Amino acid sequence: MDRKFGEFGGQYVPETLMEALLDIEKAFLKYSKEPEFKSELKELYENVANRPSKLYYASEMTKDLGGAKIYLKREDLNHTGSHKINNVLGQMLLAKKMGKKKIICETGAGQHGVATATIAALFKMECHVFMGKEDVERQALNVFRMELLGAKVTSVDSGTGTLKDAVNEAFRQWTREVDDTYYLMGSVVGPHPYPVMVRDFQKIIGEEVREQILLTEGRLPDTIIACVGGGSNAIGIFHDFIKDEQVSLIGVEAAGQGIETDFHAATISKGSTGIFHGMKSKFLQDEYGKIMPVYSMSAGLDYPGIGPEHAYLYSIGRASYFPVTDEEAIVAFEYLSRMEGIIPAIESAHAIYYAMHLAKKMDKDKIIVVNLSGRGDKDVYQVAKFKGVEINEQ
Amino acid sequence: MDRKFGEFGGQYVPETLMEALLDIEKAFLKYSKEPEFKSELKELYENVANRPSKLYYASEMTKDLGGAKIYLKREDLNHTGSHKINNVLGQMLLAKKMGKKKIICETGAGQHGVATATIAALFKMECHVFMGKEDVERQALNVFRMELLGAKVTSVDSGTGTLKDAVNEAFRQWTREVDDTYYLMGSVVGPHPYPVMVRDFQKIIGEEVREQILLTEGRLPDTIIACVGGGSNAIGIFHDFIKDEQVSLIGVEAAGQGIETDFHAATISKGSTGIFHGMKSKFLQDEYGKIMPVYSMSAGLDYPGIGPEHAYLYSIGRASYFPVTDEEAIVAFEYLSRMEGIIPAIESAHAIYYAMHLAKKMDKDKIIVVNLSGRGDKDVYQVAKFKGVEINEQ
Amino acid sequence: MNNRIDLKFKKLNELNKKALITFVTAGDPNLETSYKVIEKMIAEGIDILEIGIPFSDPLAEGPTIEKASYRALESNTTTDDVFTLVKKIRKDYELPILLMLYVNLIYKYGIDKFMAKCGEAGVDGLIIPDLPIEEVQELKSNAANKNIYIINLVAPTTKDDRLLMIAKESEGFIYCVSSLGVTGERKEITTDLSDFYNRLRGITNLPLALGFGLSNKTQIDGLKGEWNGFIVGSAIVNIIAQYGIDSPSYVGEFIRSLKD
Amino acid sequence: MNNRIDLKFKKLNELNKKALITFVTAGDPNLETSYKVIEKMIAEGIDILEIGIPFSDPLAEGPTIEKASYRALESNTTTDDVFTLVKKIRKDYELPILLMLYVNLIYKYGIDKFMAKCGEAGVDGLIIPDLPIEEVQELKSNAANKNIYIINLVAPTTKDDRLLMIAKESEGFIYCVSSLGVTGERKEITTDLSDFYNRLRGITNLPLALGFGLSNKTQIDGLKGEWNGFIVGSAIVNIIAQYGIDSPSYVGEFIRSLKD
Ligand SMILES: Cc1ncc(COP(=O)(O)O)c(C=O)c1O
Ligand SMILES: Cc1ncc(COP(=O)(O)O)c(C=O)c1O
Repeated sequence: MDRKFGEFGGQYVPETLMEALLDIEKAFLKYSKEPEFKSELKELYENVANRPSKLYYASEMTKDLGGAKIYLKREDLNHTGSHKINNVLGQMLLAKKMGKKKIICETGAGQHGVATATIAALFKMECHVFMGKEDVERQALNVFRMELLGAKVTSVDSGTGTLKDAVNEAFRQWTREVDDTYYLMGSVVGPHPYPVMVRDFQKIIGEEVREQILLTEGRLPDTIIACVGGGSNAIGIFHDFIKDEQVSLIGVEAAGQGIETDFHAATISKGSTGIFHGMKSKFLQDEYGKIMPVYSMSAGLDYPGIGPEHAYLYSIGRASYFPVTDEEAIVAFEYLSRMEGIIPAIESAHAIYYAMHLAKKMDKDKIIVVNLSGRGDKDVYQVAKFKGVEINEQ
Repeated sequence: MDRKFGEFGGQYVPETLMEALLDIEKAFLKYSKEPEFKSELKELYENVANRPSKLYYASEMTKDLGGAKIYLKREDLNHTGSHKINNVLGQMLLAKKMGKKKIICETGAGQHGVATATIAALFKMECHVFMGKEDVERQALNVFRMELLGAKVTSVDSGTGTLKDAVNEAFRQWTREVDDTYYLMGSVVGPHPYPVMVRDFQKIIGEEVREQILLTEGRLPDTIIACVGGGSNAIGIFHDFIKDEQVSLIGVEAAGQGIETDFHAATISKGSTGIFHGMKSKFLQDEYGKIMPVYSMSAGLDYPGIGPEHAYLYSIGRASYFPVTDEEAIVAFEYLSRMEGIIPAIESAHAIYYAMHLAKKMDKDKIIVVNLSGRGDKDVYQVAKFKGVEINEQ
Repeated sequence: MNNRIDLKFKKLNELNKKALITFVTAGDPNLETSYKVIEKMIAEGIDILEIGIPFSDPLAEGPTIEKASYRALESNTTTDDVFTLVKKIRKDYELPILLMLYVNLIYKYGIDKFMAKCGEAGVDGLIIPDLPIEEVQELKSNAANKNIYIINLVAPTTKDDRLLMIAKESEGFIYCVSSLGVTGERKEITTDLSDFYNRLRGITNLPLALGFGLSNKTQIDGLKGEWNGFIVGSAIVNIIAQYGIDSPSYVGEFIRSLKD
Repeated sequence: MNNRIDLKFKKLNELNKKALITFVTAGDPNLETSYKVIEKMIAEGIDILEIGIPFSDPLAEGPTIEKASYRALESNTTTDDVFTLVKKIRKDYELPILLMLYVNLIYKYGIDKFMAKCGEAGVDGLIIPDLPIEEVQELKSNAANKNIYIINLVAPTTKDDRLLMIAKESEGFIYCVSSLGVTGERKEITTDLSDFYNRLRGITNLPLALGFGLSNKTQIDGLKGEWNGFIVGSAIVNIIAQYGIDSPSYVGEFIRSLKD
């Protein structure tokens, strides 16, 4: 099994974890080919995740923008409210096959933590979630959801108290109990085999899109757009189309307060190649290789790296990546709410904004598919606060 | 068109509203029979509401309880998170056909308000939601969701500041602007034709259940359980089975702090026949006919009446109704979260509790279907608070 | 034809006068004050008295009468108390007395028993804001047995064919709602009232009394149309809200201003 | 065979002594203090010096060394500063010097340039906690060109076939991690260390140094097995955390206690 995507990827972790990674790789290779595993996963996708997710024609948005036809891939309608559950189901099933009883994971926006806590509850696994202190604060709803589901949530206050630090701490915890614990990584990041494995469990998104768009439009879309934190929802929707060169693939990064400021998380736009969190990829780092503090109002995109497969697709020119700021994301957040009656996750709103911008410039006979990676219930407080609205929960 | 269910129902409203009600009835009769309306509604059910909703086999719960097989009808996976959207789509389509541009509605838990605001945004209608002051406080998340969707939310502080008062105020507002405004009632309550119309727009739930259970089990369920506020999710799942006498139909009312206290909303258990909110039905009232203040921690069940069709089904013995307390509902809320990884609406948790209780006493070859009317994200703060957990949104 | 309402309108018609119908919520802020307010109003020459029975959810009322209802409930005023009040008035006065109440108060009390009590106390008519003609039959025969009229309302939204139906069912007079919305004073009535009057008069010979939003003499005098009576409610309730147990003399003064 | 590490272990072996390898984070709390701490340690007779280059995200470290890293970054310590520090030590001392650092610091600096600087400054080996043998090739030849060893780590979780692979790739000595988890003092080491030692010794003749969680003489003396060296880190860093710029003498005292 290929450990790298071009020069990117690899397995840069402490020796303590290597046997565990090799075990996971072996198990993944074995089970993911077995018909039984495949049919169990299919069943879980359907009955637990609520797949297939709809491909929704955004008629009002299309009409309003006056350009390309816009379709939304409705991962927000999955159980637990985002694409994260696809990957969690795949890895949890694998962990179960491997005989594991304890799961640890990191979470940014809390969506991966909620999905993991949910499926851990269903699979009767112990679950321990690491979450940056700042994210614990801006995503309090998700913290309580996880606790309700029986997970232990540890608030990480080292470093910047965000996703990157949650990953650090989860790795540290994993080295302590690596014999009986499965680390359930939430995006296409980390050491091999995670980027491959998470991609394989998320590629269902793009496979469904192909089938759905062929059914309704009789042809492939011209452009696919997804937001990129670690990059799992983006790879999930891109993967099946990588071979179709005529389909343009666009990732949208968080530009926070602007990529000309020090407050953004625009890894491709402003980062450089480095090695971190077990992988060689693109990172926001200083001249000495110190990882930079990053910023985005969106907890799920507030990460200084990007999955190695994205770094690769970028390096070979197969995918493009563009930055969208907090303010632009909020515009899109409100726009989609008012226009289609869909409140998107603030992460997904980044992708929506780019689609708003692009659609106008495209002909009416063109087709854009945007991955609506999650729903925005978790974000309404934060957006309200951002806009200066007082909300008092009593 | 029958205006009554046995002695229940009718049209007890100010004369100012009568022409409007007659217009709605006429329009409903006309359009609901037209193939075009039917196919448009079907399309909306599928593409907007995300129907059909899954019928989920709760294997862990079934195993744990050791009795009847339990299936959950997953209305929580609908767009906006509850069954309310089915009815909203039907009525909004009707309002559009009638040429209306303004929508008003009441809301309790906020789910009907969110659904209405959502579809009003999609249909480009003005939307004005009335919500009791107390509900505005306990469901702050939903208030901001509605505002984000472009709706105006009016907090009603007359009376008890809950659902009943929101209905009063919505009626008052309707009489002020009845010429151009459509009142989009959120449950199978109010004057004719609402109880019939809302039921017809919700009966899709039961129709799907029939098809789904025949497919998986090859037979009808033995028992169907749903919570009852006004009664729309219950009627929605019951309706298609009323003719099948062997299927037992059970509604679960909110017993708040206990039906032996003054703090409950158990209309059937403790109410008597009366006339209120435009209908003859069962109400919690004193000896003189004054409507009693009611209580439930669940904003969606905190209502002193019940739809007239339920009063009728009860009177003829076709459906039974049982009370479940706040504390029991919280037990079920946590139980389902931990057991199946599904956080139910606190309303739906009432039905889950009754199913937990009943399943144990039934043979393993029996089948229970519970209507999981909504998801519980909106309730986690309140449950946390109820349990004394400190949550600080920052 | 021996209902006091008919007699009153007949007499006013002979005198070529219009009926002044005034409203008070029983028990606001207590029953004694209500009695005194009523005595004052009668002394100032009102023609018909309308007494409201308080209800928990008066959904056809604006904030003024809604709050009066809550105040009366605060003072524990029950339907039985209102019968006692009516009896006490009837001892001394012969003017028509109407009860304004929500249908559930009758239904829960027991229709039969309620009508019997009305007859006993000397009630002449009932105004039930949440009872359109579609639902009136359930009460009609019981009321008729006790010679009690159920006064129907019509609204500017009511179309001609429906006006006809309502008129056919009506007795005593027709309560004509001046404008959309709930009870309460209005700065301006935007309904075309002369058209409304003409539509009604084309259909029925019954007396037509106009209500909702009337609050002073200039406004009443300014109204076009040959209305047979005017109903004043919120303006009086506002005075009671302001002056409480001291309100009787202020209400009296106000009634005088309407008659002048 | 002219790497200082090999020479050192050869000499210790002849004397039948075990190597004491001690760790300090460069720049914690500033470079001057680090230099003084190092001088003291050398004066007290340590065998090999391990200098940590601070990193923003030291994910193999426990809180003790993690915080030292943050303190060093606070004082703006860069990789170049560390080379200067090494050069300054190398002027006066011949003991082997190892750098402990995360792979990105090398990668981003430029592998070639980094190794050249190491060679220039007199670095003998690199300990890279996030570089398993699967990824070591990228650095190996550049390091070898400058006669710099990359010290591999093995963990209790490493199985025999993998130990063999690692041993084959190794040079200088093997850093044997005493227990699961990150760096930091441990009350008790639960790994079966004699088994661990025997497994290793069955596979390789290289010196075996044990690290992670070692903090005092009793503990070290009590360890079974014929380990060739011991690495002490967090215990020293804790002293520096406590005494800051006054720490050199306390560290000296501590080293003495280990040698006694
Ligand atoms: C809704 C949503 N979208 C996107 C992301 C970003 O992750 P990824 O880039 O792996 O899809 C997150 C992460 O939390 C998320 O919650
Ligand atoms: C999730 C949910 N279930 C049930 C109800 C109760 O309404 P009904 O009885 O009409 O289904 C509500 C009302 O808000 C609700 O939000």
